[in-house]
Amino acid sequence: MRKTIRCLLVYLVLCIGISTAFSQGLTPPSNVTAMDTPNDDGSSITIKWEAAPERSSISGYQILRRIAGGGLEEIGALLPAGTTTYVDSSIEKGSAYAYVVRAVTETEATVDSEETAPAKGTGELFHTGKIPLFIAMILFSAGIVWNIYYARSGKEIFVRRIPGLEAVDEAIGRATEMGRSILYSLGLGRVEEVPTIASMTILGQVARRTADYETPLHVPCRDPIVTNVVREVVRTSYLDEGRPDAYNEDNIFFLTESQFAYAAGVAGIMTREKPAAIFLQGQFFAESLILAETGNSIGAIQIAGTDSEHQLPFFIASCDYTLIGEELYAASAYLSREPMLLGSLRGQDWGKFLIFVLMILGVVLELAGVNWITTLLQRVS
Amino acid sequence: MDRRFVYILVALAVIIPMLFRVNLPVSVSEPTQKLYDYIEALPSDSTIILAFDYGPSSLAELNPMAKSLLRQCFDNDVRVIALTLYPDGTTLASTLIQEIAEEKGAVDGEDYVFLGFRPGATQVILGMGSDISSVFETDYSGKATTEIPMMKDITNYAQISLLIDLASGSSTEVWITYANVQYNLQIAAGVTGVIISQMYPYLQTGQLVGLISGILGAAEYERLIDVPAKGMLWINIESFVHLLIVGLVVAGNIIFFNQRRREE
Amino acid sequence: MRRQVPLILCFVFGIVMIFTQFSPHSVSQTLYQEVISWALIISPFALVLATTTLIQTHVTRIRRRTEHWQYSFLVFVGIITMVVIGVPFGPQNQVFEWFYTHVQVPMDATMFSLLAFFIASAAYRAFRARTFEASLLLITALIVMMGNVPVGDLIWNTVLSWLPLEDGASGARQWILNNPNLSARRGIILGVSLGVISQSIRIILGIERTYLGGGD
Amino acid sequence: MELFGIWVAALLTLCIYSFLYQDNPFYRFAEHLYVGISVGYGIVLSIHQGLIPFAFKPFWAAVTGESLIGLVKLIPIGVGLLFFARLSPGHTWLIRYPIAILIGFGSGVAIPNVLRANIFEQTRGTIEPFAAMHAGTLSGWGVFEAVLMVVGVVCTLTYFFFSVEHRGPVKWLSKVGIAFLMIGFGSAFGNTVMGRVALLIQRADFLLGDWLNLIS
Repeated sequence: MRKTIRCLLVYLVLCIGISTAFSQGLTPPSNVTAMDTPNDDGSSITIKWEAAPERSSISGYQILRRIAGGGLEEIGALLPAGTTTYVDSSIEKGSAYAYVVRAVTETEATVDSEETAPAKGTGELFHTGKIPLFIAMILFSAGIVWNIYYARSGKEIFVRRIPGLEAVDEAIGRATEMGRSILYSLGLGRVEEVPTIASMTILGQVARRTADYETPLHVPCRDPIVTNVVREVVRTSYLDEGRPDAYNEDNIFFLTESQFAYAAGVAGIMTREKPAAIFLQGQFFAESLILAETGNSIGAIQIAGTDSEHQLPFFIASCDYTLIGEELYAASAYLSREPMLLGSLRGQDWGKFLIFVLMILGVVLELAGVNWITTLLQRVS
Repeated sequence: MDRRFVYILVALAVIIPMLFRVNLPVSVSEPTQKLYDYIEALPSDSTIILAFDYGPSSLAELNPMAKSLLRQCFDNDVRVIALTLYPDGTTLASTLIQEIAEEKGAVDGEDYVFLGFRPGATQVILGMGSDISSVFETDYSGKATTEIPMMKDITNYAQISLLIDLASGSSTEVWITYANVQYNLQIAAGVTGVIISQMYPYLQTGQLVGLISGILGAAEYERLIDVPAKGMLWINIESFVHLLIVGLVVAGNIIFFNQRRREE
Repeated sequence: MRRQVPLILCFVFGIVMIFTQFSPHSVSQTLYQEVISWALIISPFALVLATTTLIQTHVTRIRRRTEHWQYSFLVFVGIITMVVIGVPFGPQNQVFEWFYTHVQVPMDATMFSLLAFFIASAAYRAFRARTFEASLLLITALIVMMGNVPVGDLIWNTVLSWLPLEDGASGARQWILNNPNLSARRGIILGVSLGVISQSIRIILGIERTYLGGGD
Repeated sequence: MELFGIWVAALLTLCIYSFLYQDNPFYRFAEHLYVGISVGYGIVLSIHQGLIPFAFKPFWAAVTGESLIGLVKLIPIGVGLLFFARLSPGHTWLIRYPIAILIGFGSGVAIPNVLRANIFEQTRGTIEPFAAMHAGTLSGWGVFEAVLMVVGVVCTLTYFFFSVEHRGPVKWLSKVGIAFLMIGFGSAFGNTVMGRVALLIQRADFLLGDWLNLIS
């Protein structure tokens, strides 16, 4: 008797449940699929289903899953209505899971979808979303390497005219005419830093000219090691020009390590010696202002060059010529004819050209309503 | 004219307005507003990271921002994980956070945590992408990170709603390059005057969700959260110094062009 | 041993880091995380380099009695004070924090504030609109400077009150930053990034070896 | 102690400002002390927040057998220790090993990430407004700005083309590029002024307020 009553009760509850569900237009979530999440390490399965019609009273979805042979268990919190995907990242690798999506209404009535086919999480070896990135990387690398070998094989690589560099002769000529000296500062960089190395190449060229014209060249340094290397560079230049007698080691000297004291020291030399031309090439920090200002106040021709972006505005405003960022590297590649630098320079130009083409093409295509390029460049994670 | 004369003018342009307070209205720029709105829209109990990537040399511009941001977060029940990639900023950050936490009654370990400093910026950022506690095993005071109440549900960037980088150098670019694209972490920045201009390309692409620009941005933010402090005070004094500098540039150029005309 | 092994190490670590980023598989991800943790462990040791260079410089200064060599002792006084307190008692020690707050912080903050004076002086003596480029730069700088302070809008709104545009100074600043500045910076970012990538490629492939320093 | 601290800070601040008159012993005193203290602070932080958690703790866990996986960590710790070879003149070349690993690691992670964050994203950002233009959601002014952006980026990039002679159309593009660059640098100039002045104001606030109590 008891058993019958219980059965009846259960039946009744079920009827009420189902009928309320249907009376509210509750249909089970359709087209439910479960599959391995693409492009991950295999630690998740993605479940997708179709959104319920707008007018239905569904307030959320609950995901249930079953490990082969086990029972259904709820996973995660209730998902808001309108959700159509869920990534289950609490799976164990290698096990197969089947999923059920349960729609829940505001009155807490529920209806389940059909159970999906079991799915496994597998890790992918290659992220397919990153193919454009991979191709771009390979292309660019190949471009750089090819150009470096091209330059190494002795073929000529053209570097455009750099106005600041062309002014070097003019500046040295003027100093010679006026019978004044030339001052060259390599900034605060250490010997291994790229702008310092670039600056040394330029200094080598300047020294050749001063050797020819017999113009005194002063190089106050901030780093003892830089001082030694610079002495070597300048001496070689004087030797190459056949003027070892004109080389004066005392003109290339270590001033001080401290940033502002260095600036004050160089400014002092400027006001005492009144050089006709001043070169500020290399890595500069906040002291750039003091140097450029003093040089300006004594009326010298000033040629600056740095890749320190923050100092460029001040150099441009107070010097006669300024090598801007990459121009400094280009200048040193041009002067040194070092294949690695020249090759990279041209390889990077190829990269720029490619960006150039992508941009113009992208703009034209977007205007025509085609978004291939933007899709290609899209962010993937 | 001796340059020391100019120095005295600058000193006076700072000291005089400081003794007599001036108060001019500040209008709020779009990038600042965006960051403010973003934080306002965060549900309570979400967590953000505040990176103090600066040393004492930039405290004038960045401390006021840090204070306003902490005030806003604590008021909105947004939890804050603070850390630094600059060793010089560690004690500075730790004292500043304690000051604002005391003011707002925020509790260490529940409303905020200061993780301290770890060397190797790129590695730290990437390491936190998989597991924050693998990089910061303990917080600054030595408590195990995994045992801190607010860190219980936080493993990596996936649980972080926003990272705000207070930067005096290139750290924002590093965060963008390694945490934004790779881990999809939303990033905003508060920066010193020197680097404001170079942040704009990232704002347009959405790689930065907002930007506080130097002392001006700090003043704007103080206006947004309606707690006027140093930022508001100092931007007004800035007015006088900027007027002086603009005047000096114009005067210098007039003299220069007059001279050149006479020489010709 | 001296050149080949470092070049190989550099190549291997570089290639591993590149390819693990393209492969989401758990094996490569474990490798990726392991390499990151290695880099994390090695990086604090680099401190030795920076410190020894500085100490050596000052020792040489004292030994050679170069100008103002006496001050080098002060550098050591500073280092020793901080290390003696900080290393055994930790950075949260009160005395250590006192030295930081009342000695390091004020000097660090003051050092760069000197630049406000230098800029003002250079503004009068050196910033000249001598070419078209410099003029463009200076005019932009003046607009941004005025847009950066509330007095800019005050002047605009009083002097140019007949214009339909309010708060023009800060508006102009914002427009400049958002448009021409953005384009120029983007150009620079693209160029510099290509430079960074090209350098990284050269380093990994062993074409660029400057990081090895001199010697054999 | 706090008041004493403020006095110390104020006097050191004044020592540094004395440089504005000329280089002098007070400035040199403060500067060298500053270098020493800040280097000392850096050493302490790197030891307590770097070496101890990353090297010492895992090392200890490994040797005490607490964590056997920790044994793997002994390799990077050993590599890191090679930095100390800097102290022995005959073995300096050994520091190339850790440097090569760090540089290889850095270059490897940089390539894909810089490519994505700075080149892909920035290129996409330049094109994207034109999608809005096609959809007709861009105002007339917005169209102008979008076109201006592409022109600016393309011209700035052209200026940094080095393997092509700047003649004819290339010359004009690069001229426009330099104009954009100058506006960009001008805005940086204006913003830098704001930054440097703020540092000075903060110091004045400290001297007049915290030290002399002249402002309320």
